Amino acid sequence: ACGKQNTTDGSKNAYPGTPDANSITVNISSEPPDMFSVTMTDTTSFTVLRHIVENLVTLDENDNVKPGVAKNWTVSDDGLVYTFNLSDDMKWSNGEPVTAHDFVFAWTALLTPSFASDYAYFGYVFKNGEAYNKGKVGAEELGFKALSDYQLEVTLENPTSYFLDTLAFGVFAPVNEKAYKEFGTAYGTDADKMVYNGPFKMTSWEHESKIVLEKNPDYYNADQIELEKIVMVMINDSNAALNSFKVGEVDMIGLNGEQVQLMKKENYPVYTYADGSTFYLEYNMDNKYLSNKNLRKAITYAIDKQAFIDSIVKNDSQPAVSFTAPAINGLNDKFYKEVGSLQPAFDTELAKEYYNKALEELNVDSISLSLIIDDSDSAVKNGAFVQEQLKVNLGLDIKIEPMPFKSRLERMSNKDFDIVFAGWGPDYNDPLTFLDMFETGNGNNHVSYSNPEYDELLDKVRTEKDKEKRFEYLKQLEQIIMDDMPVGPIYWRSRDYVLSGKIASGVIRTAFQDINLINVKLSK
Amino acid sequence: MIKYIFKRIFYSFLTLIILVALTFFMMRLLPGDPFIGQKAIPETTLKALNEKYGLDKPMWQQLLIYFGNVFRGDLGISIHYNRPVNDIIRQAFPYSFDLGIRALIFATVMGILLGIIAAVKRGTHWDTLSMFLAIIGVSVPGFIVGSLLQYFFALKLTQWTGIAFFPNTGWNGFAAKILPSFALSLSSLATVSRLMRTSMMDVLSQDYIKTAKSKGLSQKAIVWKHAVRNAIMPVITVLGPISAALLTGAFVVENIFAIPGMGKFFVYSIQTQDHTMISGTTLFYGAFLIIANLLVDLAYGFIDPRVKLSEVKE
Amino acid sequence: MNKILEVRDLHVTFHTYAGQVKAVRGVSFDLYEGEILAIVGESGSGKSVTAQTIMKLNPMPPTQIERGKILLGDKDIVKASEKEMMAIRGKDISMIFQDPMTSLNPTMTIGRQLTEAIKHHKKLSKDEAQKEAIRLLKLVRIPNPESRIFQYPHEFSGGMRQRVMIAMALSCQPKLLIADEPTTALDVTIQAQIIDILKEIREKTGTSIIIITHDLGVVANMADRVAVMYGGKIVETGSVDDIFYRPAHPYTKALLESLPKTDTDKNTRLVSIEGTPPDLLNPPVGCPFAGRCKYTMKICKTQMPPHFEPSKDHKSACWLLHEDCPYSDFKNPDGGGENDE
Amino acid sequence: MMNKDKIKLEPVVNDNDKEILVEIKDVSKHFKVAGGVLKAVNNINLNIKKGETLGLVGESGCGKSTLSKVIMGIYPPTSGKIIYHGKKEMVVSKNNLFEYAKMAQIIFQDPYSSLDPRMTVGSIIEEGMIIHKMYDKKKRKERVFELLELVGLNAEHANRYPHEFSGGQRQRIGIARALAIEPEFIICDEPISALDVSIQAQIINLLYDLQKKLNLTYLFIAHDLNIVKYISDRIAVMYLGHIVELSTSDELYKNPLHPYTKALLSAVPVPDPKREAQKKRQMLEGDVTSPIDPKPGCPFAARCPYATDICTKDFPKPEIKAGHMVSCHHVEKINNLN
Amino acid sequence: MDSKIKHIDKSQFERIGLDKSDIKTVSGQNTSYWKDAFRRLSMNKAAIAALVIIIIITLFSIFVPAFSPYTISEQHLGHTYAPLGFRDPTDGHMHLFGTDSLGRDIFTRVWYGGRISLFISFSAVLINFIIGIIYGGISGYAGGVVDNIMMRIIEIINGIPYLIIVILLMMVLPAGTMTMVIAYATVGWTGMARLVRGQIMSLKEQDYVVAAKVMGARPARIITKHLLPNTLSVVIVNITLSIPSAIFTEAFLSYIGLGVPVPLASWGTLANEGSRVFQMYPSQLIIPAICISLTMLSFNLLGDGLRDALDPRLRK
Ligand SMILES: Nc1ncnc2c1ncn2[C@@H]1O[C@H](COP(=O)(O)OP(=O)(O)OP(=O)(O)O)[C@@H](O)[C@H]1O
Ligand SMILES: Nc1ncnc2c1ncn2[C@@H]1O[C@H](COP(=O)(O)OP(=O)(O)OP(=O)(O)O)[C@@H](O)[C@H]1O
Ligand SMILES: [Mg+2]
Ligand SMILES: [Mg+2]
Repeated sequence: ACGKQNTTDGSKNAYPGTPDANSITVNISSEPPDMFSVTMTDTTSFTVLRHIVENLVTLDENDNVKPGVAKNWTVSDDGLVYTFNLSDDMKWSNGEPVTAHDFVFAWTALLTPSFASDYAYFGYVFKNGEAYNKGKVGAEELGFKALSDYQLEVTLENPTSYFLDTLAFGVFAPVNEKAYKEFGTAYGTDADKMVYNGPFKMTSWEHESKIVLEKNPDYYNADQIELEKIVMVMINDSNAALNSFKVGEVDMIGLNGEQVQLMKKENYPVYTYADGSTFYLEYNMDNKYLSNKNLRKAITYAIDKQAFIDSIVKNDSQPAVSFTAPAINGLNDKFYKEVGSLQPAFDTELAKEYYNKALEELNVDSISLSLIIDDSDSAVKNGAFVQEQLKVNLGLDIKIEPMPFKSRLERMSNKDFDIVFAGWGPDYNDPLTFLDMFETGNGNNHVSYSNPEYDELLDKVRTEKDKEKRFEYLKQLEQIIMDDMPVGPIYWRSRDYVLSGKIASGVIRTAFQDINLINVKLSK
Repeated sequence: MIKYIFKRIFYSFLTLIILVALTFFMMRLLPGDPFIGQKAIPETTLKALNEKYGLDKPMWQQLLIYFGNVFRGDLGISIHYNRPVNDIIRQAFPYSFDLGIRALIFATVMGILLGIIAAVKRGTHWDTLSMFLAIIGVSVPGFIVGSLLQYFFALKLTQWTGIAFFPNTGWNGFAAKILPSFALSLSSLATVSRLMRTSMMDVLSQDYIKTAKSKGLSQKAIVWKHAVRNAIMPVITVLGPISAALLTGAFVVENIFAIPGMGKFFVYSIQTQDHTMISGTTLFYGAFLIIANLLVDLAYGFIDPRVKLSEVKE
Repeated sequence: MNKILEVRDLHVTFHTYAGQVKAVRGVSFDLYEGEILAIVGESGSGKSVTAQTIMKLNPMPPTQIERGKILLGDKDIVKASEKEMMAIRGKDISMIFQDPMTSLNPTMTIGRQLTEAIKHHKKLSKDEAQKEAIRLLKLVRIPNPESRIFQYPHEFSGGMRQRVMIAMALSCQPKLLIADEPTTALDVTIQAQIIDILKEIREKTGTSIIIITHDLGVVANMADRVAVMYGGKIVETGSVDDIFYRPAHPYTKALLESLPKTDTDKNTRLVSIEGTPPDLLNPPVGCPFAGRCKYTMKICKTQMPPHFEPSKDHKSACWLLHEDCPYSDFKNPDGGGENDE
Repeated sequence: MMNKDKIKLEPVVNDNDKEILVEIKDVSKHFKVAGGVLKAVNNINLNIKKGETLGLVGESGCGKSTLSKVIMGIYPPTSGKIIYHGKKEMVVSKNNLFEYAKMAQIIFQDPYSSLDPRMTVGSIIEEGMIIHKMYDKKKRKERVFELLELVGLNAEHANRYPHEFSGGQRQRIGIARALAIEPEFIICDEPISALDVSIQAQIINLLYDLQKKLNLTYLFIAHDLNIVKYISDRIAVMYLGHIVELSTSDELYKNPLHPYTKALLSAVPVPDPKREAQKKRQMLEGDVTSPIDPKPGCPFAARCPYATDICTKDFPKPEIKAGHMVSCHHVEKINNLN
Repeated sequence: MDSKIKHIDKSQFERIGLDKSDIKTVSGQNTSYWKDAFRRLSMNKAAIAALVIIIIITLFSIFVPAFSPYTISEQHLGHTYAPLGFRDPTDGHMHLFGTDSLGRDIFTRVWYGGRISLFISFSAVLINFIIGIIYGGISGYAGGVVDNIMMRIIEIINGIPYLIIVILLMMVLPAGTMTMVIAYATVGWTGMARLVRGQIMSLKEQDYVVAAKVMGARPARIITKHLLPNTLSVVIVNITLSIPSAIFTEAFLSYIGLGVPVPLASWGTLANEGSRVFQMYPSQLIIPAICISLTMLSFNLLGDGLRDALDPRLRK
């Protein structure tokens, strides 16, 4: 949900924001590498895309699906065939109408190997998506087709309950074929090298500096949109961003933990949202010590997770008591609530107990392990914290190895590590986005977890049509993970941001829509 | 002289080729690859990606193709940004250059002045001041200086006075350029001033300074006309690499002040292992460095007639 | 005649880590308008230091003017500020340095070094100054000055550099010209010409000249008066004739005896003064020449002799001239030095 | 003075009674300078014999120092070569400087700039001995003090730095340095110009004694013709990069044949005010010729009172006349020879 | 005027003549330039004070961590970012410089950091000094093709992005201080080499160098005994200036995992951490910054003193 508008008092005016009327400036910290939705992977890109290209469906402030280009749709009883009826009054900024063909073109591209889309596997939901991507069948076998200009029929490989949620994701955005042909591979690399159908148009893109979005008069809902202009600046340095906010150069910035404290001390309302990521320790099961379950548990339980949040993260993040992050919906409620607490947030006694058991089982006196972390400020703190906790609570000395991001990834994919401090964010709103990671042979299964029972359950989840049963399986998956503990969850991250007095409401920041400013209303 | 320059240019060319080739091979030895990400990508995609960027060919072939393109003036397409490296450089470089040249000029002029004053007024407050500045300049690295400047001048000053003298970030208008240029120049300024001071002191005790004095020249004339030229050699030497570094982008300062210059691309290209971008920026920086050094070497001969650049037969 | 320069009891010391080098220890002399004073003397006796002190060119630490006065007109140079000195240097006094190589700026062309002084004092345009520089180089007999002005000092021969120094000193027509061994590196023909130029300048503009030299031939040729220095002191002053024909100090006499004669051949040894000169770190209390002087008496070692005046305007600091001294080697004004008349 | 009878017809130039030590073979040295090529030394042929002192005199800037630097191997010659007949015969070049240095040394004309400002005088003098591994440490120190005293300085001076010395003292440091290596051949480039006459005498005596004792060879450059005459066996007169006359020293003094030599000798100042005042000098008229892109013909032509057409056209071949080697078109005419 | 002298006793005029005994025989001893320079340095008050400070800092770095009641990694999560002079109510010890984000005692960390930073600075600078001087010396002295090639090599080394070099080093070398020194030394010397070469290029044409050559001195001797001492003033300045660069390079290297292992600290990493939060907790930045600056100041003063001592002309 959108951050609690915990407007404590009138101190908002302390930072009145940017001077231009009907325009806001927000910090997106970094440059979106490129804006071609088919090959897009970067969250910043998706943030920008959300404002300028509209999908078949979109999400509301509670991440619920609502119509976008599609006015309405029907689903077959077996949950395999969706038929979407598209608005017939939408236009691309090059004057072309927005049609079903635009989706067919984009989705085909997504699955076409030559486009080399990282997220091609998203298209595997479509019938023959995977087969086509692997070159086994032709494009005409793909499970989507334009019945007419404004009607799109989609056939799925399996009945997928979260399919509509997924459709709101940027990779499924339409692409106008004519425009794409015009710009070729340069599509989406500059403001004038792409076309728009969303509420805003990108009118300028100064790379690594700022992006200017202006209201799209041709958007069907244009009269609902109050903002004339959104300026997205890329201030990477957190201190600089805060300063910019304070002097009224920017209306919205994200905060790091220290800044949260600072702004709170200055009585400024700080908004928080759970971004859906879980942070955890990955234990390499091939390691001769870590193959011991009790050791993994001992390590996980020995870390004081609340203290971790208080001293390092310094915001409203929560200690993780299970793996799947709270942003994910369950059957009726959030999945994590339905699952319940599967591990103690911190228990020295228990940890110690497990540790001794492990030592005994392993038949060793001491254990030497190393923890890989990123080369960032906060990562170093994470490392130091974990190290000290294990030392004090278990008497286990571990070595910390910081390294550049790419090196860490390489080590992880080569399974050349003992423990890694890692995080995972959801791709779509279903526990599977977390839980399928531990499937035997999954590319993200760095820890070499392999459990036939688990794999079987996963298959069941994928094909089960009955929602309740399906969630029962998912819960079991979660329980297995928390019992085998190939990873030791530490915390569920929350993020914080502040808004200038200029913004009255309408800012959406959730796990699935990092920034959504479409419906922002300004203070009068 | 002309012959010397041509010879040097030839050598420089060779250097550049070796440099790029070496970087080319080294970056391929780096752990990870441009496509590795948080989330695993399917085998097929990876293959397609490698094909798309020509990374599936043998290395020497890639290198040859790369050089072939470079000779045609094409630095390739950035893997990370999907834009031509030429475009990126064309867009980002003017910012870096603008920032760098300001910093460079300020550092050089102020550094030399400060060094001279400190040497001439050795042991006085001026000397102490210059020493102090120099120590601050080198002991406090750019990212701290930048942050502090921003905090005090862009934020606090604005909050106290209610007038925004200096924008916090960006590169629009003269006022916005002051703080970043200053932050960037500080360490070079320190280096230049200390070197100038010491070499100036060497020179001021020479006999020809006495001669100049005996002509009745003022202290100023002596310093400027006689001493500086003899003392400036070390400063010129360090200016080569300094100017290459300053002009082709300073990541830290650009990052703090959100200036869209080359510096970010330099650093990100390596972080993201954007091969084409790394090669492109290396080539670009290398060319700058080489030109700067060439100019420095030419300056040697120009400044000190005794230095024989080319061992031409007299 | 007007007294243009008056040096009184000048003491100059160098503070070194080894101790204090008392390079000049009570030098006094006068110089009149249009006069040529030659300073001769032992190598290392303080001639150059005295000369440079007159222009206050020695760096002030480590050099220190301990005591004394240098009156240029009525201005005391010892007390003058650096700014006042700036006005004096080049305009009132100019100087030819002893070491022509290190005294020229290695990175500046000869032409610029010359025109600089000219422009500074005469306010000429660049072209005019350059013409003047060429004229001056011609004057000191440097061939092809038009292209030589674009060369650097290291491309000049020793003698040519020396002539550049001379040209530089002449460029601003000073009231007082101090020439510190100006012709050591010149062959005799050019030396003769330079001497003529100096004399001519004296005639035309009334410039006074202090010339420091070891070439007694040059002294004989051009000087009006001579001061003989030894061990940081002036031991004798007098007219040229006094010095050459009636030397009243044993050192002067010994110096004249050391001259090679045209007829000495390889089998006759040249005469030199035995012993080594005093170390100015610990200068002797008495006469500096004591010990090397064949006339040394007891008192010479303990007390510095005052200046006696064997004849008018002829002074010598030697105890032999004391009225109580039993010896008369130098008392006869015409005695002493052999006269080859 | 120019009495024909007095000329002894000894073949001084080709005297073969002494071994040749240094052979200067057709040596030229040209510099590229602003304004053209400066021909500092031109086709010089000269032999220096073992044990002799060869005086070299000439106008300032005529190439004496350049020639001596070529002989020392400091400048590579533009053409020609230097052959040294020491224990081993060698053509002097950059590559054998070390061997050569042990045998040949130079006392530089410019005393100060040739002294390293950051070395004490003691170390400066000692350096050569260290390089050539002469003596042990203690003995070297003793030698340093000995040398200092030999040139009229104090042992105390060993700890001081060059800039603390007077011009003459520096010159003596240079002499001591050259002597320290105990070479057999020394080029003295104006070694005594800054010394007072007494010390001049002391140095000359020293050089002379050493020559006697160790059979040293000197190339002695000076402007003081009295001294040159005194110390030299033979004297070469240089003008504008050429040797214009060469003869024994007595001969040259008594019977200079070349017009330049004549002018030179007449200009020697006499240390006697009265005689100096009466002395008549033969002034050289005309502009000094420039070594930059010199014209063909006799280098002295422009200033020579006897010059005729041929002098501006042809370079006079050096020939042996009346026991002198002289290069002048009109040598017979001027000196009434034959 | 002064020739009027009062009567003097006759005996005073006794002639003693030439006196050889007066002429001192060999007595001086031959101090070397270096001994002499050292003596001069010892007379420079500022330089000596600086030296004392450096020694104090070094001693503190060595001993404080050993005697401190806190270890370098000990975390007091109960009082993170404690202010200066905070007294821990639980154990009664004082955190003189406060605590950091994990409640670690900054006083202990700073002095421990001193160990690493000083060690890195000393060794890295020393290595740079040696390589730079030798390389630059040879290049400048040899000139011609040799110089050309040597300088081009420097350009190549400088041209390759440092991060690439470092990451590759990281792959082959274990993390640790020695590796860090190597990583710094791989490119750190180039500046010094260029500087030395530039100086030598103009110095080698000086007469005294020619004089040494003529004495048969081999290049090695000419470079070490004549050329380098005359470039020392510039070299010294450059060395002092490269100290902080070593400190911060070390911080950067630690960051990417090549340097000091977590939880150890160095001044560079402390300053890095501090700079993130200086708006709230200025002391976190100021303390390490002061340490670095003070060290820098001392080295500079010492360098200046050394420079003066090495220049015999500047005798006072
Ligand atoms: N900077 C200095 N520091 C210490 N002593 C010095 C310095 N300059 C000169 N002296 C000493 O002062 C004395 C006088 O030197 P000065 O140059 O005046 O001699 P000089 O008479 O000109 O000799 P010369 O004829 O050899 O040039 C010398 O003994 C010299 O050693
Ligand atoms: N390095 C150089 N570059 C260019 N020209 C030079 C160089 N050295 C000497 N010359 C020129 O060569 C000529 C001869 O110079 P050299 O020093 O040999 O004269 P010299 O006979 O020693 O004169 P002096 O008696 O004045 O010392 C001069 O015209 C001089 O300008
Ligand atoms: Mg002198
Ligand atoms: Mg010469």
